[in-house]
Amino acid sequence: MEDLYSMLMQDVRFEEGLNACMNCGVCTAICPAAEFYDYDPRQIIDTVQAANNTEIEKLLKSDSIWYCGECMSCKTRCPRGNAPGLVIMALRGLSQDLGYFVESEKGRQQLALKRTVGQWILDYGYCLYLEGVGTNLHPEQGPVWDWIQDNWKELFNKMGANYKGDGPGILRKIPKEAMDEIRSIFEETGGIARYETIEKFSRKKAEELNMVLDDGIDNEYFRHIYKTNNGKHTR
Amino acid sequence: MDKHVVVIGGGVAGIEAAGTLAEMGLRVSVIEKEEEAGGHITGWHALFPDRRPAKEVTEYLRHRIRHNNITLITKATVERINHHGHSFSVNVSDGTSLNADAVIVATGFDLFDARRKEEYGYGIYDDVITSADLEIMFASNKVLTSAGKVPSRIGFVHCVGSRDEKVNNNHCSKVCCVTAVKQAIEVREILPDCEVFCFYMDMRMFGPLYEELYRESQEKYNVNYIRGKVSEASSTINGRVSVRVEDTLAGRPLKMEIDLLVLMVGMEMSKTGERLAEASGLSTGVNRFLKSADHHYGSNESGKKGIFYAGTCTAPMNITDTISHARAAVTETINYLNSR
Amino acid sequence: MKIDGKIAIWKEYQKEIADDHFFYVRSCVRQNFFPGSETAFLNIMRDVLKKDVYEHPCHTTCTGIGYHSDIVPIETTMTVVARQFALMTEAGYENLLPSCITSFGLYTEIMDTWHHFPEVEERIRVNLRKATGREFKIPKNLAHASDVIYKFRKEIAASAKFKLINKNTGEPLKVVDHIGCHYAKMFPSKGIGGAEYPYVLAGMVEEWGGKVIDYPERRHCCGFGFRQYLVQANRGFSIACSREKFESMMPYKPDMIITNCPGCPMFLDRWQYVINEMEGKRYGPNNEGIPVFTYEEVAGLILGSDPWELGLQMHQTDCEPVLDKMGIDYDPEEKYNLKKEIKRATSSSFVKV
Amino acid sequence: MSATAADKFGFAINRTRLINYDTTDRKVRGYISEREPSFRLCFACGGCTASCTAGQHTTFNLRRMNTYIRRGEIAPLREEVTRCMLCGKCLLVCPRGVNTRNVVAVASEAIRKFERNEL
Repeated sequence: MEDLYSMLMQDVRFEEGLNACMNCGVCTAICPAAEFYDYDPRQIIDTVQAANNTEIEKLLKSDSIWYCGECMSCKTRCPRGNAPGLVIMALRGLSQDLGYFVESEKGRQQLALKRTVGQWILDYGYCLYLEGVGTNLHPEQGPVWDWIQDNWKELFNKMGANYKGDGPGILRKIPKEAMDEIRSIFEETGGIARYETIEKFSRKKAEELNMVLDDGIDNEYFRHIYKTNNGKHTR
Repeated sequence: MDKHVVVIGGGVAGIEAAGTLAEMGLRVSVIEKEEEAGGHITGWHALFPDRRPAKEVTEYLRHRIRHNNITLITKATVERINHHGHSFSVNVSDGTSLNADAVIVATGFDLFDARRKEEYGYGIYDDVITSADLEIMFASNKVLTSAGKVPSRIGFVHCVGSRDEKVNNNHCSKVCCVTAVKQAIEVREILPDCEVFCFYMDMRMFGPLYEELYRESQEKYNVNYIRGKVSEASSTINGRVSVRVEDTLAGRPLKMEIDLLVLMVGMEMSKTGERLAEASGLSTGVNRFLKSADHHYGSNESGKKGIFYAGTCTAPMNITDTISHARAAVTETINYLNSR
Repeated sequence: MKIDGKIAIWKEYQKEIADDHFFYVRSCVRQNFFPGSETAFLNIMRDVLKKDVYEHPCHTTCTGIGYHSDIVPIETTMTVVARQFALMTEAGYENLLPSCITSFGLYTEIMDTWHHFPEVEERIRVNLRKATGREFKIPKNLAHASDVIYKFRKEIAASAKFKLINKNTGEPLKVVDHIGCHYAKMFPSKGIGGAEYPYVLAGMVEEWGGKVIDYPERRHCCGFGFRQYLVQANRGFSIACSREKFESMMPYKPDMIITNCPGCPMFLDRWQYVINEMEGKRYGPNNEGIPVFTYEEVAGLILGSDPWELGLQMHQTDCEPVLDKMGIDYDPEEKYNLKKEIKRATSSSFVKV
Repeated sequence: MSATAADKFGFAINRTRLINYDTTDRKVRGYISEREPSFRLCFACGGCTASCTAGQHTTFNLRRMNTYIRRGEIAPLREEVTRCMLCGKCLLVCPRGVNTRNVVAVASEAIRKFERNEL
């Protein structure tokens, strides 16, 4: 078996986030995910610090590492200077690199994030993009959002935006040279590799589940991972 | 023996060291920063583990320091210890200087300033108090909320300012656990209808009769123990204090409202001791307490000939150990003076 | 409650905020959901406070939401951030002014990491050089846009046309301040007032006439949680967090909520709508919600800006109850009227001519 | 919540895992504490759980069960008590001399009474 603990040690966030834990529970007490999911950051840290690769592998394949909302409330309070949130980020990174993320319902959702936020970053230079966030995928945005999307041109103009325009301003079109630089950074630093890894393992999983996964977000597998909740994640 | 020893600090350790030296015929000067000698114990109502009145011990100490060989200088601190061949001079804050054949440092501890744990709201939320504040309430035999109401639920937060790198104190203050148990029992005696909770990480019942006291608190007084470090306190609309903790034994977060939240403040190196150490070249350890020459068999030795340590300037201690440590410091001092 | 205790803590946490010459980087969420807020901010900075704020057309997202959704590796995020620094350096600026709290937190975290692990900074410099040929200097001053408004809150109050006061009763409006988690929870010393009693918004509210409410769930997250909102299956978590806050603040009868993070106002606004749809529950009086504002919107309102130019019609929870209490004269007919000729709102109605 | 609302938005609001001590009911605890006072002596060492045969084959955890009793968490307690086989092995190891076996027996009785509103 691979030495997963050593692999985690390569991540600077792991080094920053994990000192000796004394199981005081101050992180779990304040953690929103511990309140609304069957989740306990204290136990995650306890498992990880035992440096048992079998247990770490189980963790990397489980839903447990995907509940954290990365609010970092845990970092404020820990009396030993740990940051379970940072450790979670290191675990999630490794789970994706090794393809373990597709083994859990919550982990599989990484493809949905990659194909929305991830794609918008490379296509537009923004993490969110007006046209991508429709009430079909986001019914909670409510009637006001339908009105905004129907009238975005006039409305954003009124708000002083520069939607798709040249030069500075709100939701401007970011020049091609700049977008090329972003892509080049992603290529140089492993961003594209991460995207490709997510794609590769997701396609394999879709095949295994006998689900259709073609490009974009209008397909069976995407809808499945985006909407499925087995109801066992909370009490 | 016609020698003069300067004892820096007039708390439990300083008084015991001075009294022992005086009885042996040495001349002693005790320098105390407060108006009166006695130390932190003077503000305490009752002591663990037998819950005897603190007055009995303060009475003993008062008696101990009244000796013809002892000169007590109050409202003064020592700024620096200077070494001159076989003797010392110490600079006192009042501008004077005292010569000495040996020096015993007994600068004691400071109680942790609970305001530094901001998330508990001491100094902000009216019904968040410290263990020292509660002793004062015990002395008047009245435990009431800030609004004058009889509390129906009291919580004790262990390890406030101890075992916490966020406030630069990694050490355990040792005595807070058993103090919480003692205070929990006292609350239950004064207010039999009041529910009492201790929020702890570990119950460190290290001394004789401590574990028995802990057991008694469960068996006889129905004190509740919840294993988890309190994460935060906040004020509720009805003036209570809401606390959040993980009940680590259930593996779930827990929230409850409390009428009076007591913070078990720990011991840390005293500011005056820290300044003295720095000015006099005495080395300090990881938690800023004075570093002894040897942890096992030289805990009274400073590493500088003729300067000795007594009591909580070296580490948190209970009264029993402080008194023993002070007597041991005297033994070391006498050995040193004899061998010189 | 003893306010002295809080004041003592607020004094402890005062950070340095540059006085002028800012390099502004926009927020993905704010641009999409609260465009009027960024416009109002720049107008206040440039027209009211007469500050030099520069925006580079080539700056991009910091990738923060992607980073915290764990699809963008830390190495990539650090290099994108280094590129923003490079644009700032090239433009001759030293004071970085992010509009977004996630960005602010990320910049703070990265600068801290580089401080503790200089070899990481070196590696990122090489990455950036290889990918773009750019070089950068680390910002001399990093302040969130809300820090700057806090710094100049008195100047804004001096030009104010309205106050956070109920004109009918003369009472201060009761305001819930909600601080974005990444503002100070990771690095308490980088936030005005620290992590436990943040003062950045409270200071504005007090200066502008309102009264801040301290309620039990005050410190807690709105529930965004990145992937916990972005993926539909997880939204039950996100809304549960907001609901807990609403339940906790409701007994205090707040008039409004003010926020400094771009995402929080959107969630606190939309989840009220959804909770009402699901459970038929509203948290304000008269079957209304609790209006939620960005701090830029609040600053704009007190300076006399038109509510519909600020974009208050883009909220799902109606803001009119607060406008009425403050005595702001607005045209209800204009709320959703976009037909008439609109001039680009580069300067808005509060600007003194 | 109506099913249609959840359908419309595609999710249901998560329930809390928080133990809210102000709303849980501790009548069961009072009943046990009175009839088997040794129950109060548990200091959660976990010796019982370590020695438990039932715990090797099910999720039964006597140490945690005691915590549920103390906090007034009836729902998980109800499940826990059914898993104990009342073999009494835990009695041999308890360093505080808690009559663990009887705690379970009294707990079952208390729950029955609680459900019939007899506590």
